[in-house]
Amino acid sequence: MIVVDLISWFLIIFGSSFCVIAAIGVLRLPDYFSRIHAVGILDSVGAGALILGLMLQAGLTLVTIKLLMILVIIAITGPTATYALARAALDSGLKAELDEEDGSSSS
Amino acid sequence: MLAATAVALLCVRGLFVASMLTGIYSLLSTALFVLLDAVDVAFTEAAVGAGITTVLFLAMLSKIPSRSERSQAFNFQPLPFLVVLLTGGILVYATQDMPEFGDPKAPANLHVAPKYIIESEKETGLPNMVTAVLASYRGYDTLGEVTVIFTAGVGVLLLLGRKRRRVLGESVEE
Amino acid sequence: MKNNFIVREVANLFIPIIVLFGFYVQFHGDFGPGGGFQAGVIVAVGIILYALVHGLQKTRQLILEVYIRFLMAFGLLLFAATGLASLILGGEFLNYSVLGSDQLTGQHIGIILIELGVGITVAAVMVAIFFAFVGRDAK
Amino acid sequence: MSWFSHYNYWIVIFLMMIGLYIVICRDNLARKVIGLNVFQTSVFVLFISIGAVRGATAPILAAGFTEYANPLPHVLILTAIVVGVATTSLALALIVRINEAYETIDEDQIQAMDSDGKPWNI
Amino acid sequence: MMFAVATMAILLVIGLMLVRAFVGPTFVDRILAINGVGTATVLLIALLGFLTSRPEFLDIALLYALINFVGMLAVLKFFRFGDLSAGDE
Repeated sequence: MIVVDLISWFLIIFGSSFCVIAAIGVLRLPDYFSRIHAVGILDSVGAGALILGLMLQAGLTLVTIKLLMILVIIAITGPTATYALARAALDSGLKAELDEEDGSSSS
Repeated sequence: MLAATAVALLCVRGLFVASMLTGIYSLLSTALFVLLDAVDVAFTEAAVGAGITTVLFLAMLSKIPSRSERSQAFNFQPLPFLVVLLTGGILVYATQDMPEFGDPKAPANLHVAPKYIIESEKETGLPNMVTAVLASYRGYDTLGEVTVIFTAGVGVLLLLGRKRRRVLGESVEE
Repeated sequence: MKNNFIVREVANLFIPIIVLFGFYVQFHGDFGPGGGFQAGVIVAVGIILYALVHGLQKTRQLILEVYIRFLMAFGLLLFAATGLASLILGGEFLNYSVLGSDQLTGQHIGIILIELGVGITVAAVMVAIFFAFVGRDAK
Repeated sequence: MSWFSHYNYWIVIFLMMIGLYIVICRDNLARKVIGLNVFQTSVFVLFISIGAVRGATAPILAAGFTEYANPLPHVLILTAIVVGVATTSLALALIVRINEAYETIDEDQIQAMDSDGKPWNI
Repeated sequence: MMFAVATMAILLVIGLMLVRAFVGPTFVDRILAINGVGTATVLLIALLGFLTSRPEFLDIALLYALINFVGMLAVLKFFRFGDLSAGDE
């Protein structure tokens, strides 16, 4: 049991540290299209590792099933939302409605 | 953090951005309600604040022309600020008589709440006290609330449901 | 979303999940968090997602507005009828203890009926409001 | 009883002041609705924080817990949120109609139009 | 104990994202940051459920994960078409 605890704690710390890294990335990266990558980290590694850690912590109950559902939902909606965002930005960027700093350095 | 969002809501310029920030605002209040053990309330706030309110605001914004938002910066008006500050000061003074935060002996927690907590399981057989109180003990209240919602829906349908007709160049309704 | 394949498919995947989750909240509300208000809002959000992705025209053909208006009143009337039934069966208005054979079953039946009424009304009103807003021809 | 033990009320009052200020100062009617929402949320927080009990848990019966938060404010706020969204939608519907009638949603311009003696064409 | 550390980290994430949402130079920046805040709040609610040792309340996080997506799609549709009633054809 102590091994499972250790793994879950490691996963929780790992996931939350990746979340912090993603947030710093969103804050610091220079333009929009690179910020999308930072949010990708938050959606995939951060949320994934954190929820896996919580699943190990919860044991095999209904809680685990719900956590699994949350994980699946985040894993599907996150990339979809990011894709739609990038698409919207690209479309409006092509119409030159965006700021100059976007699109100039990324494309 | 909630307060910071509210300040930003005050200062932000475009209506579109403001309506998105209301989404964040309700989201943070959801987290706050979870922290304060109000699970059902957090549930409602999550469903309503993120989904319905944002969508309705956007639908409203798509019906009004964007030029009607004068691109005014945040202009500081001293007299209303003074009034608001005065009100806040009086209220802060008044809180000195209020019970402490989380005090189990507060008057609000002594009157009928222990009865609900102890007896709702026995009398209704439901583990969720909020549902028990909502549907059984305070059924009249809930009936009234549902009536209010129904009335609001009818009102919106009356206001917006008809197709607009134009008579002699003027927009004439009903 | 116009000609946006991925978003449309993912939304098609999620609409039944959202509505199913709404029904789960509706009927599980006695034991966990949730109840009629939340369930109604969630079901309405599912329908709104359909309208967002497939357009209002298609949604209106799918869900006729006559039904929505009927359901708006039906939920409220179900609520009131539950109260009246307990009144007729010898209790007070909205005292469900007389609905079942003993007090607990009576309360349970009454609470389920009332939550159902609340849920139907809230969902119908939210969908009706959304249709009224979006269907209004823009200026 | 320390000086800091009322901080929940201070947060509520701060939010309420912001909401009130938005309602008073902003001319845009949609802004006013947002301000009303902020005000509303402050009232929600006030009720919930009154009902919170230190060391208690959420009011759903479970094994091993004896202290529960006060369920009554939760019920009141639960209904208040849904009623709040219904009234908000009503206010937004009114804004749409005002915009159709006056071509603006700015309060000053609407009042200027009314005082001009121009007939209402609603 | 670990839950507390992780909760603090998620709160920090939400704070940083909010800064980006407030200063974001373009609309899409703000929408991106708001999406991030939504995901972080799902995690925060799940963690809070564990922190108060009542992990049954994951329903809220589940609901939020679903609703956040709908709100995001609505915002994006408004951003691209300026109208929510646009059809599919």
